Amino acid sequence: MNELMRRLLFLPEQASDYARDVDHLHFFIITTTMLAATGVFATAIFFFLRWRRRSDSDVTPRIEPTPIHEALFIGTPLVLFLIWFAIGYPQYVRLQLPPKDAMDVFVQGKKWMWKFAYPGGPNSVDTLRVPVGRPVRLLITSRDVIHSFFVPALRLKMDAVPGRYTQSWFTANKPGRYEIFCAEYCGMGHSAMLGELVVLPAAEFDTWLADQRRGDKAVAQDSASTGETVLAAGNLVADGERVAAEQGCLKCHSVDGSRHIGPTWVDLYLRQEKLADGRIIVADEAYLTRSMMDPAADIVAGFQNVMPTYQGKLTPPEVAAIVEYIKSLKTSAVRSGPSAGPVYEPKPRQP
Amino acid sequence: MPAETTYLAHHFASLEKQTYAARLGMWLFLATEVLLFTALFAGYGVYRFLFREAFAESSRHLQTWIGLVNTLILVTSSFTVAMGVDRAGKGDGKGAWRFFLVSFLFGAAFMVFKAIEYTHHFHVGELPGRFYTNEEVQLVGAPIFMALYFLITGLHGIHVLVGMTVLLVIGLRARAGAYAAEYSVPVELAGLYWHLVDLIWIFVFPLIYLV
Amino acid sequence: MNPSLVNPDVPVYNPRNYLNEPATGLRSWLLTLDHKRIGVMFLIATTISLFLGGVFALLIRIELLTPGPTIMDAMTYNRMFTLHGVVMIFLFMIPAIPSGFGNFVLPIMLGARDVAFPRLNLLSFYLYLLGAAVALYGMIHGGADTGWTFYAPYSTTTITKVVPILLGAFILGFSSILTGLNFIVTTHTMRAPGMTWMRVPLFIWSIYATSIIQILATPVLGMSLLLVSVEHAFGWGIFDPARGGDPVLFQHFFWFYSHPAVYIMVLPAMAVISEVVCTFSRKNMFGYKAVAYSSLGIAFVGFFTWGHHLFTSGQSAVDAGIFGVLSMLVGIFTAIKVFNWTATLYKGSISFKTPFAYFAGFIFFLVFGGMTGVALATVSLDVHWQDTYFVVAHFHFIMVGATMMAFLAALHYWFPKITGRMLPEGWGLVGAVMVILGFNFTFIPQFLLGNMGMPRRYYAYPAKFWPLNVASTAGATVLALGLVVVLVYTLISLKWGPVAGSNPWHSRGFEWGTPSPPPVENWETTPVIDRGPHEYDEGATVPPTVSPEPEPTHAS
Amino acid sequence: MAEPLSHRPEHGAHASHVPRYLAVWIALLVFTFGTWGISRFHLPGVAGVAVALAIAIAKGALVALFFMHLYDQPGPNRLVFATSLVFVALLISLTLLDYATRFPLTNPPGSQGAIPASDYAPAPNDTTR
Repeated sequence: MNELMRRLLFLPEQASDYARDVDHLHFFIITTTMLAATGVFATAIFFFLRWRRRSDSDVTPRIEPTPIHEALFIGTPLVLFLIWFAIGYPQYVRLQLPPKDAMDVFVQGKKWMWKFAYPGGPNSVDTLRVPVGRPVRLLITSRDVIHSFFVPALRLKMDAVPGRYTQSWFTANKPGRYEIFCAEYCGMGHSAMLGELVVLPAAEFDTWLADQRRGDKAVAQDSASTGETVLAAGNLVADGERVAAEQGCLKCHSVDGSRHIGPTWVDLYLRQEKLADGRIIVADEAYLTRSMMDPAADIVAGFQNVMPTYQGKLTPPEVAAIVEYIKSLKTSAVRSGPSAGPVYEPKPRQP
Repeated sequence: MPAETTYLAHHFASLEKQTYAARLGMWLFLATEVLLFTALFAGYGVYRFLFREAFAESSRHLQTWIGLVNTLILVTSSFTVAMGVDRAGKGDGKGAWRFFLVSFLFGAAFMVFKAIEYTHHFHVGELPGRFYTNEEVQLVGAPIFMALYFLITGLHGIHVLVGMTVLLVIGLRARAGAYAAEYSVPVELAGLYWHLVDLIWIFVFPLIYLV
Repeated sequence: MNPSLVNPDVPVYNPRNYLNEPATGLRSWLLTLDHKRIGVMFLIATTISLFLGGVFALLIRIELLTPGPTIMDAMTYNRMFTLHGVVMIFLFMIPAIPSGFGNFVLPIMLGARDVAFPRLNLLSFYLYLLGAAVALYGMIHGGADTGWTFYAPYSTTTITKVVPILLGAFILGFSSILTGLNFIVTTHTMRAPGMTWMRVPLFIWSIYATSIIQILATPVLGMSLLLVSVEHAFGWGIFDPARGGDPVLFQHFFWFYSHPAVYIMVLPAMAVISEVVCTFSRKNMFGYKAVAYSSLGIAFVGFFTWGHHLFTSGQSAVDAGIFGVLSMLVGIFTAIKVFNWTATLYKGSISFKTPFAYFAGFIFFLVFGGMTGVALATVSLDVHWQDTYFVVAHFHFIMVGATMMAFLAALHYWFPKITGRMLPEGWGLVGAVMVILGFNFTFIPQFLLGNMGMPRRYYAYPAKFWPLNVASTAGATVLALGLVVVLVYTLISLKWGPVAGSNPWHSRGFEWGTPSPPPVENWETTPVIDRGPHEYDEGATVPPTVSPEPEPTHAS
Repeated sequence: MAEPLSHRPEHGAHASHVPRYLAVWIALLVFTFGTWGISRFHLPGVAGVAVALAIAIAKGALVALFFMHLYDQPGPNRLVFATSLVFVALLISLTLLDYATRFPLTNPPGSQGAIPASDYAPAPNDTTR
């Protein structure tokens, strides 16, 4: 029954007990709504068929309601609505009160990506990994405007308000991959601000988390001894691609030549770029590096300054890897000149 | 009946109806004014709740004496306006003009004190939002207090200016004998507007200067 | 010419009417103080706005025809839905029925010669034009991309021209306040002799309730829009989280107006429907008092529910509970009306003319729009539905579904009174069927999209949402075609429609007692009301009597 | 058409208004000095606000009732004003209630009632902050 109704109503999977409970309320409401509406419409249609007009000067009896009618008209919907509320509100309160033993995950929305940070260090972009069967509390915030963290499969949504934390929690009960949307309108990339919730079996999650922590520690130790982090062995281009994906670069810079929030990376290396202030420069290694550290310095004409600085967030080897990756993105077709598109006048944001 | 023919608009059945309509319309308008300020007062309430210390501290740095003097000025001008309306109700247009002129001058004095106060704020950098540069109070919320301060007193100041204009125009018309004992509703409505300006200040004064 | 002596079976075009007196020049229209002319000008202006907003809507739907970019880029799309919302809400939905039809009909129904403050009425129209012009200026110079809700801090940091649009909405608010003020005073002071409060037509009860909301809520909106403008232009920090400001406070202010504003849009719709259902079933309203008081109830309780827009904003659970329960009460008042309208049909004499077709559509949309609204107020379900297409579909059911149906019903119902001519009945039904079906095909898929979890204001979407979006766009096309059909035959009928006569629907509503189109002064002599407005039983007299000697005392 | 003006009682009683105005004026002055004087004691906590607001309400009532003649206005005018005050109270109280009862971290950092954000802040090497 649950499954049938869920499919009838196009609802997504239920990845938590909470989602199933909310759906049951949904089914109850939709059933009562349909019954009530059918009742009203059937009555209206019956009246219409039974009492068609015969002449334009028909005289009709004067019918006034008795108190019993009005009591019924008020009482029936009131009782119904209050029952709905009595089921729904406690569910909402439940969502507001995370259990004490919940694992905290910090969620940060920014234009236009989700960042997740776990206690003890590890963090990720756009992919939230959680264990199955254990409560997870989300402390949600934002770096720029209001976003809204929305997982349809959990029937869970909470706004990310800049400068403060909101909270929500869930216990996923089914391993799997579920969509994360941004539900509060946040600008050009609103519909691209997607993420993924990966529910792992508890043991697998613990291993992953431990690996992440060890990796972080290793990196920290390395940098303590040499003053510089080293990347694991591998080819630089592949590393660059991985780092770019992790850091969310590909949210705004396409690698297929299409125009997005930022300039595409395809054929970017050694391209002549016209800047917003009229200068023309060549996108060499120095320019690419500078643009990661101080994005506001050279804004390509036709784009907004929306990119955050990666100063301190990317280690020098990572920067080198990204540059190598950009260099690798070449097409045979030669294209020069600035990327085309509408011009938005930039508005300086006061510090 | 001269009053009926002189003052009655064609679509009203009687002068009494017309007066009633004008009064009701004015009260409705005053209600919208009250709610216009309510948004600001609600903002004040919320931020005062959130930043109690910053608000108290910023408030202490305001010049309370100006607030006090301005309150006395407005209260007194309200009294003179009431007297003026009373004169007009007795058919004494000249008397109404004299009282309205006095109230107008009180209003002007109010604005002068306001100007002195604003000048001071500019000097010490007690300005809203990103313009806030006052060294003495460096608490989160102090710039918001100043933003609300300027919004509330600024909006109120605009109302004072509008009220002064209304008093002047209606007062001059009263002097010219435009109204009579039977029909002095415009004078009465001008008075109502001025009283509302006073009424709002009565709440602004303690909230901004005292607590 | 005593209206009670006019034989309703022989249609007569009133030669001395407001359309040709005192003059017919453009100047006489632009400077008119006649509520009927102002009402007609409002109708023309709002209809133009409706089609402008409709074009935006169609562009949005075409863009959403495919999952990726279709005909425009993300920035343009964001501007489109903002302008669609702003135009439809501030320029069409809020003024259309009250300022347009209300202005025309309300004083006639009351037996008055004009509204209480004709100059303010004209000022209201010019404020509307000014607000529209300022907003239009903003649209031409780039438009805003904030959504019509202008949520801070996005609205205070956007690079688009949001300030002219905010100011435009601010000015439009004052237009709406003046109209509301005028209607309240008119209803209080200018009722015809014998029209006690319990004989006031239900249309006026609802418009009166609307006016209360306009007066009390609009100033708060004006203030919050002004605060956003100040913040955007000068950075005063009221809603700026970097300076301790709280963006959620803006949402409180905004919805304190904008939730009651939903009732500004739907109460006039209910006003029209109450008239239509009585006329076309030739029955007295079942529970006149219940319907009248429930209008006031909606106006009052509508103010207590704004927090249900903030269930996922970080609002406290205590507030959420209070707002949730209070939101249920608004649902009750609406339910009372629906039941009473349906019960009115019982033992009536029902004639399925075009306005009645729209009444049928209205009831359908109101029931589903209302029930989904109450479902949204159950708090926990709202967490899933908030900011998804479910909400979009819900409020379009109420605002487009219910209000548009009522607007079209009013158009077909009062067109004979306004112009003295009839609209074609056959084409009217064709248009009604197209509009109602097209509307359902547009928005029922959107309910399902919302269930699936598709957030609103998405420029592109995952492929699994594709089929339902195609269905929705197809429905929107039918809806648009239906509206074009209505527009075409309305324009044709302005000149070539058959003469209507004073009372083509054989209604006993008071406004039908005066000739069509009405004379400048509405009534040759002040009518004296001796019965309720919706009475069709044996004892009731045919349209309002004009007794030879008007009683001297007015009701107050 | 024209009908005789029926004077309301207030018209006849015009003469008695001046002493009333005087009394109200003096009361307003006294209240103003009073609230200023009390404020110099810096009453603790909400007491200061409560006293100041109580006095302001008293003053406002005097102005509204006597200067603005709400005292002898017909019902609708009084109702209009009273209704607007109800909605003033409504907006302020329900909004404040939200801030007073919400999850403390959701209030702006640095504000009263909010738990200091550092207690909840992510670990230092977390790059999301």
